Amino acid sequence: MLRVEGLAAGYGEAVVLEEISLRAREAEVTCVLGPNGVGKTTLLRAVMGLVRPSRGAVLFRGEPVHGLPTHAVVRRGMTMIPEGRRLWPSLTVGENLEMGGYAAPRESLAERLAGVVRLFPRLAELRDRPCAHLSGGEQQMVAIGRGLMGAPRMLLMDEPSLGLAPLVVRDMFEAIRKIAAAGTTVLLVEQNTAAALEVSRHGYVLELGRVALDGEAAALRDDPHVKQAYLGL
Amino acid sequence: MRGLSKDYGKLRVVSSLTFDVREGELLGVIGPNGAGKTTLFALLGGTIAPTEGEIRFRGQAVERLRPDHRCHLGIARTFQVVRPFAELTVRENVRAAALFGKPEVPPPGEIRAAVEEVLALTGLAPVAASPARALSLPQRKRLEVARALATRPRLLLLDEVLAGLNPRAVEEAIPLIRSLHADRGITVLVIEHNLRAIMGLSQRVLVLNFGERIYDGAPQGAVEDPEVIRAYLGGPARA
Amino acid sequence: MRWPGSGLRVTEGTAAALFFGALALLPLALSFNPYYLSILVAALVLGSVAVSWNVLAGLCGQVSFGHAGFFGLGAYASAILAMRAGWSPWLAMAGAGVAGVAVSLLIGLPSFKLRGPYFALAILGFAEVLKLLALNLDSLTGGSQGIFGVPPPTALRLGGLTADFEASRTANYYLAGLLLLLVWGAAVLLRRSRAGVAMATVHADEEAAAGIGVPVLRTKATALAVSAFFTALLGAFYAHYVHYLDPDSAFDGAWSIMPIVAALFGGMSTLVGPAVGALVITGLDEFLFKRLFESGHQLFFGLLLAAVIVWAPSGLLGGRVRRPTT
Amino acid sequence: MISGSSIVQSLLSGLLEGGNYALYSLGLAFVFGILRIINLAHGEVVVLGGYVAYWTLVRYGVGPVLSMPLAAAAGGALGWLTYRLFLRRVREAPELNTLILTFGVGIFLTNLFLQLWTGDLRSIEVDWLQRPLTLGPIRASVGELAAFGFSVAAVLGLQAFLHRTRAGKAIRVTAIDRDSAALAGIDVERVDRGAFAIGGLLAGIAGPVLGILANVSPGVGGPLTVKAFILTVLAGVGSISGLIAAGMILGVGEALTVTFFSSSYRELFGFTLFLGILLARPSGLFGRRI
Amino acid sequence: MIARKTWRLVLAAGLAAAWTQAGAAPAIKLGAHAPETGSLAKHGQEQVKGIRVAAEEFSKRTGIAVDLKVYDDESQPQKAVAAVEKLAGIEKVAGIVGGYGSNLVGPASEAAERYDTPYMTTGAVDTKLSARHFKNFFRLNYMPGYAAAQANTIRELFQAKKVAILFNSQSATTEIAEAVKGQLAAGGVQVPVFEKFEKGTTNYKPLLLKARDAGCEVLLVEGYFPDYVGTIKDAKILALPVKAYVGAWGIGTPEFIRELGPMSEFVYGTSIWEMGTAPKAARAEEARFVEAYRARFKEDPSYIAMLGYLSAEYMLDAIAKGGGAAARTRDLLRAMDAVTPIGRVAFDEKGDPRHFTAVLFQTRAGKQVVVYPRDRAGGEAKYPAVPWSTR
Repeated sequence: MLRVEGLAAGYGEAVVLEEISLRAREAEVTCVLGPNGVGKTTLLRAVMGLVRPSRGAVLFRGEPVHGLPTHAVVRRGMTMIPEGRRLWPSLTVGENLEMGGYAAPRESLAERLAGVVRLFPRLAELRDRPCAHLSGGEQQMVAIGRGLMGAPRMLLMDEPSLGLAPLVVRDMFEAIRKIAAAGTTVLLVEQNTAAALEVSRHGYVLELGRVALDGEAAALRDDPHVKQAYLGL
Repeated sequence: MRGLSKDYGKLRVVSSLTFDVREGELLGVIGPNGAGKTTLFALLGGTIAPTEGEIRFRGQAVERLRPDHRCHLGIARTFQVVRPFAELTVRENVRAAALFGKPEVPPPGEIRAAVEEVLALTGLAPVAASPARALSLPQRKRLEVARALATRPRLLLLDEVLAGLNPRAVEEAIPLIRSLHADRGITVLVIEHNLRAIMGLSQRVLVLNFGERIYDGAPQGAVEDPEVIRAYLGGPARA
Repeated sequence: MRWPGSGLRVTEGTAAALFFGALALLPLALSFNPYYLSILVAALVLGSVAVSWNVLAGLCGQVSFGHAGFFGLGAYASAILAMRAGWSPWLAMAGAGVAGVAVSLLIGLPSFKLRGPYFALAILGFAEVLKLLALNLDSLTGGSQGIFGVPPPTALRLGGLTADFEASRTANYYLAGLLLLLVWGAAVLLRRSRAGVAMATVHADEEAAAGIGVPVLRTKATALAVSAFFTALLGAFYAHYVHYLDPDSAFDGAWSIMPIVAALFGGMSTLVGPAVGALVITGLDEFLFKRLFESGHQLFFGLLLAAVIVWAPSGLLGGRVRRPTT
Repeated sequence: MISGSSIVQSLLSGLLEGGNYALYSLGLAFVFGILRIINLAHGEVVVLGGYVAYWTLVRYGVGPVLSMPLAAAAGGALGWLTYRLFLRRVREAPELNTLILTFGVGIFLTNLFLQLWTGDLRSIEVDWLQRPLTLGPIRASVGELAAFGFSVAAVLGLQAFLHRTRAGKAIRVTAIDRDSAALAGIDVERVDRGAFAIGGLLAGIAGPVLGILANVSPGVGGPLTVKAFILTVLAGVGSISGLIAAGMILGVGEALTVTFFSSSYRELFGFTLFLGILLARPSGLFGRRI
Repeated sequence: MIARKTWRLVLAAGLAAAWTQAGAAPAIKLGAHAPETGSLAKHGQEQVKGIRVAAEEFSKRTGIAVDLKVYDDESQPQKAVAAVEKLAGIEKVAGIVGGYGSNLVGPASEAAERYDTPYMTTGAVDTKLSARHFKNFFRLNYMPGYAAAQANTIRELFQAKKVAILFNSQSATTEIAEAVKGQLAAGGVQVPVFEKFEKGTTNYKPLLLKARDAGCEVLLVEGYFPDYVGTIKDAKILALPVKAYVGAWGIGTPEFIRELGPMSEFVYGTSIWEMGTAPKAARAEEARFVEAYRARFKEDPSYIAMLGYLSAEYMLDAIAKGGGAAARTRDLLRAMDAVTPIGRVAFDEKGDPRHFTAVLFQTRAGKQVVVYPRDRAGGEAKYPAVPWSTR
C-alpha cells in the first residue's frame, strides 16, 4: 500500500531524516518506534507532503505522491492524525467531523458519520460541543474520527496515546485494531512500545534519521535489541 | 540551595507538585511524553508564571521574577526544542550568554576565556565561526548547553539534551554532564526520555506522569517501581 | 539580490566605505549642482531616518510604523527651542533629539508588551496623537498655520571656508551627509556594544534571550530611544533646512512609511543598506520615473516596491554584503 | 445650549456612521483575521468599488444597488489578482513584507486612479437615497438607513457564510490550523487565494456606499485603511460581528465628542480609544477565536 | 543613389531649421511647479492645465515659442525647494509660476528669491508669505480679499445677527475662518459656533446641530470640496434651518455642480473667478480662455485652472516685454494694472494683489450669479434661500 524509499527531509538547514525506507501492507497496522527526536513525526509529515522531502520517493498504491501538495495526497486516500490532535477548537465536534471529510463525496457524509459513531459511540452525545471543552480522550476520538471521515484507505497516526490516561489508551488501541480490521491500512508512530507492537503486524525502529531495525511485531517485542535501542535499558 | 517547592492548582499540566533539590545534587526528571516535564522547566526558568504555588531558590522566592533575573541568580535552562540565535555565530551565541548571564559585566579578557572554555568543553570550537542556523541537530543541542553554561549557573536545567542523539553521542555527552556536576559543583536537573542515560547519571530521580509525582528516590528504585514502569513504558493494549 | 555570474561578496565595512566615499565625492561629480544636491539632501534625510528606524527593526527586531511621530516631534521641538527659547539651532537640534528620547520612552514602555504588527501600529497611533497635538496646541505650535521662518543652522567657519546653511545646497548636503555618517556610526558602535549583543539576541528569540539573562524590556527601550533620538535629530535638521513647519508635512505618514521602504529596499540585515536603499529609490523616482511620466511616476514606484518585496526580499545588499562577526 | 433632540440626533448619526465604518472595515478585518495579512491596499479597493458604481451610474444610468455586484466583482478580481501575482510568493516571509507589498499595491492603485479619472471627487447622487425620513425631530436619509441596514446585513452575511457553509468553514479551519485543514483534503493555497479575493469583494461592495454617503477620490483610500485597522483592533482580530459594535462605539464616541466638547478632539478620541484598547486589552473588545 | 537622396534631405532639413530660427524670437523659458501627485494632486494638476493653456495661447498670440518646464513637487516641501533649484538653477527659466499650499510655496519662493527669479503663485494665501518682503514674490490672491467678501456680504447683504463658522483644520481654511470671525465680530455679528474639523470628516451632523441649537442664520463653511459635499448632504438630511450656506473656495465649481446636482442650488461661495463672473471689460478674454481650455482638455476650467492661466500669462508678458532679465520682469509686473477676468490686478511692493477682492456668488440653475461686490453683481441674492427639503 505505502512504500517509502530513501526518504530524506529536514527543516531549513537541519537534516532530520537521513534516509528512510519502509513499507506498510494493506489492512495491517505497521508501527514506527523510536525515542523522541529521531524523526518519526518528520517522517509522517514528509509522507503527507507537509514537509517537502529533499530526496527519496513515496509511493502510495504504486503511484508516486512525493512532491504533491498535502490535499492532493489526501484526495488519493491517505491522511494523518497529527500529534497533539490539532482539532479546530472553536468548531463543534460535529463540525470537526464534517470538515474532516471535506474531500470525500458529500452524498456519503451521513454514512461515513455513522461509521465513525459506530467506532466511537461517545461522539454522538458530544456532537454539538465545541472541541475546546473536551477531555484528552474525547479529543483523540474526534481526531481519529475526523481522519476517518475522509474514508481513507490509509491512516497515519502520530502518537495517538500521548497524554491519555491508561484506561483510555487501552480503548484507543482497541479502536486502532478495529480500524485496521475494517480494511484501513494504518501506519502508527508510538512511544507506547508495548501497546503498539501488540496491535501491529510489522514494526520499524528508528534511530536518528535512519531505520535501525525492522521485523515482525512479535519478533521485535522479544528482541533485546529493541529494548536497548528504544528503551535505553 | 534551600528548597524548591511548589504547588500548582488549576494548571492542568503540572498539578500540585512539591519537591526539593539539594545543592550539588544531580537530579533526573523522567516521565512519558506529555507528563509535564517541560512545563515544569518553563515554570522554573520563568517563561511561564505559575497559577499557584511558590518556588524558592537559595531561600529566595523567585516565582514572580522575570527570566533574566532568575538567570542572574543562577538558574539556567536549555530548551527542548532548541532555540539558538540563528543568525548569530556559535561563538556570538555563547558570548551573549557570557555577557548577560550575570548582572555585573566581566572584563573582556575573562569573557573571551570563558567563551573559549565553554566552546572547548562542549566540543563546539571547530564550528565556532559558523552561524547557528547551519548546525546539525546534535550540535544545536550542544549549543543549548554551551549557552546555558556560559551564564555561569548554579542550577542547570537540561531539557532532553540527549534526545535524538545516537548512542555514541549519548555516550559522549554523559561524561560531560557528569563533569559539569562534579568539577564545577553545578546543581543539575535533567529531563530525559532516555532511561539508560538518566539511570547512569542521576543520584536521584523524580518521575512525573500527568503532572504528578509518582516516584521520588534512587534511580534503581524507579526501574523496579511498577507504577513507573507502567506509566513510562506504557501498558499493553489489553491489560 | 544576487547578481548572476558574480560571486563577489564584500564585507559591510567595505560597502559602507565605498558608499560614504561616493557620497563625499558626489557633489564634485555633479559640479555642485544645487538641484541634484537638494534632491540628494532629501534622499540623505530619508536615508538617515531609515538607518535610525533600522536600529530598532534591524538590530532589535521591533518594527515601528510611527517614526513620523519622532520626526515631527524633533522638527517642532527644535523649531520651538530655536525660536521661542532662543537657542542656537545647533543646540536646539540636540535638544530635539533629547525630546525624542523622552517621548519614545513614554510611548515605548507601555507598547513593548505588544508583539509584531500590534507594536508597529501602537507606535503609529502615538504618532497620530502627536500630530493632533501639534495641530491643536496652537499657542505652542501655531496650529495648522505652522511655523514660518525657522532659522537655518548658524554658519560655520573653518579657516577660509564658510558653510552657509541658509543658501548653500552644498553646505546642507554635507551636513546631511555628516548626519547620516553620525547615525550610521552610532548604529555600528551600538551593534558592537554589549547592548547591541542584547538586541541581536532579542531579535532572534525573546524568550531564549531572557533565559540567558538579557533584560529584554531594557534592551528594547534602548533600541527605541537611540532610534527616536536620531529620527528626532533628523526632523530637527529638516525644520532648519526647509525653514517651514506645519503638522501635515512634519508628521507626514511618508516619514513612517518611506524609511521602511528604503530599509527593505536596501536590505535590513546591514546598517548601511537602508541608506543605500533611500538613495536608490529617490534617484530612480526623480531621475527615471519622473522623466518618463510627469505626474504618473509614483505608479511605477508602487509596482517597483511590490516587485522588490517579491523577488528580492532581502534587499539590494542583502545577499551581497556579509555582516562582520565579532 | 445643546437641545435634547440634538443629542439624540447626534447619537443617531454616530450610530449610523458606525455602521458604515464596520462596512468599510469588513474586508480588512476578514483578511487580517483569516490570513494574518494587513492589507494596506484595502482602502484603494473600496475606492475602486466606488468608482465602478459611479461610472456605471454616470455612463449607463445604472443605480448603485444594481451596480453593487459589479463593484464587488471588481474588488474580488483585484484581490484575486494581487494574491496571484504577488502575495502567494511572500506568504512564508515575515509580516512586514506583506505589509510593504500591499502598501506598494496601494500606491500603484492611487496613482492609477489619478491617471484614469483625475483627482476630482465623485459622489453618487441618486434621488431616492437622498430623501430624508423623519421621526418627530429626528431625521435620517433613506440612503443612510439603507447603508446601515446593508452594513449589518453584510456583517451577518459574512458571519453566516463562515459558520454555515462548507466553503466558509473551510476558510475558518484553514485559519485555525493549516496542517489539519490540508490533512482534511482542503487545498489551503486555494483557500488563501479565495479568502483574499473575498476580502477584495467585501472592500468592493463598501465602495458604492462610500460614494453615496461621502465621496470617492484617489486619495481617500489611505485614511480608510487606517480607520479600518483601528476598527479591527477595537473589535478584536477575528471578531467579525464585533465590528458593528466597535464601529458604533467609535461613531457615537466621535459624534458625542463633537457635541459635548469640540470637533478638534474628534480624531483624538478615536486614536486614544485605539491606543487604550490596544495597550489594555490587545485582544480587542470582542476578541475571540475565528 | 540612396546617398544622394539622403544628402538632399539633410540639406533641406537644415535649411528649414535655419529659416525657422531666423524668423522667430528666441523661446521663453517658463518654469512651473505644482503638486501633481500626493495629497494636493487634484489642485496641482488643474493648475498645470491652466498654465499649459496660457503657454500655448501666448505662443499663438505673439509667435514667441514658450519652453514650459513643469516639475512635480509631490506635495512635499523638500521637493518644492528642489523644483526651484532645478527650474531656476538648471533650466535657467526666466520666471516661475505655480505652487500650491503655503507650506510648499514658502520654501519654494524662498529658493526663487535666492536665485533672483520672479515667482508668481496662485495657491498660497497665508499673509505671512508676503511679510518676508521678497522682491521676486507675487501672488494673484490672498486672504483678506476672501475674508472681506464673506464678512461684507453677511453684514451688508444678509444683515445676519448670528453666524456659525465651521472650518477645516488646514492652514488656509483656518486662517480665513479666523479672519472672517474677526471682521464679523468687529461689525457686531455674533459667532456662537466656531468649530474646527479634521480633513476626512464624514459625519458633520453633530457640528451642524450645534449651529442649529445656537440659532445661527448663516452657516459658513471654510473648507474644501469634500467638506462642502459632506456638510450640504448632512444639512439637507437635517433640514438645517439656516438662511444661507456660504463656502470659501472650491465651491460652485463645475465639479461641484456636477457632483451635487440640485443640492448645489442657492449655495453661496467666494471665488476669485467662476465661469461667467468676469467683469465686463474682461469677458472676451474669459471666453477665449474657456474655449481654449475646453478644446484642449474636454472639460470646463476651474478657478484654479484660471488662476494658473493668468499667472502664466502675466509672467510671460512681462518676460517677453522686458527681454527676460529678472529685474525688468519684476518691474513690469509691479507696474502692471489691468482689468482681467478676476477683476483689477495690480501688485503692491510686497507682491500682494492690491485690489484683490473675491466675489461672492450664488449657484442658481447650475450657474454662478455674482451677488457681491455690487459692481460685479449679476443678480440679486436669493436670501433667505429656499429650505433644503425642496432642493
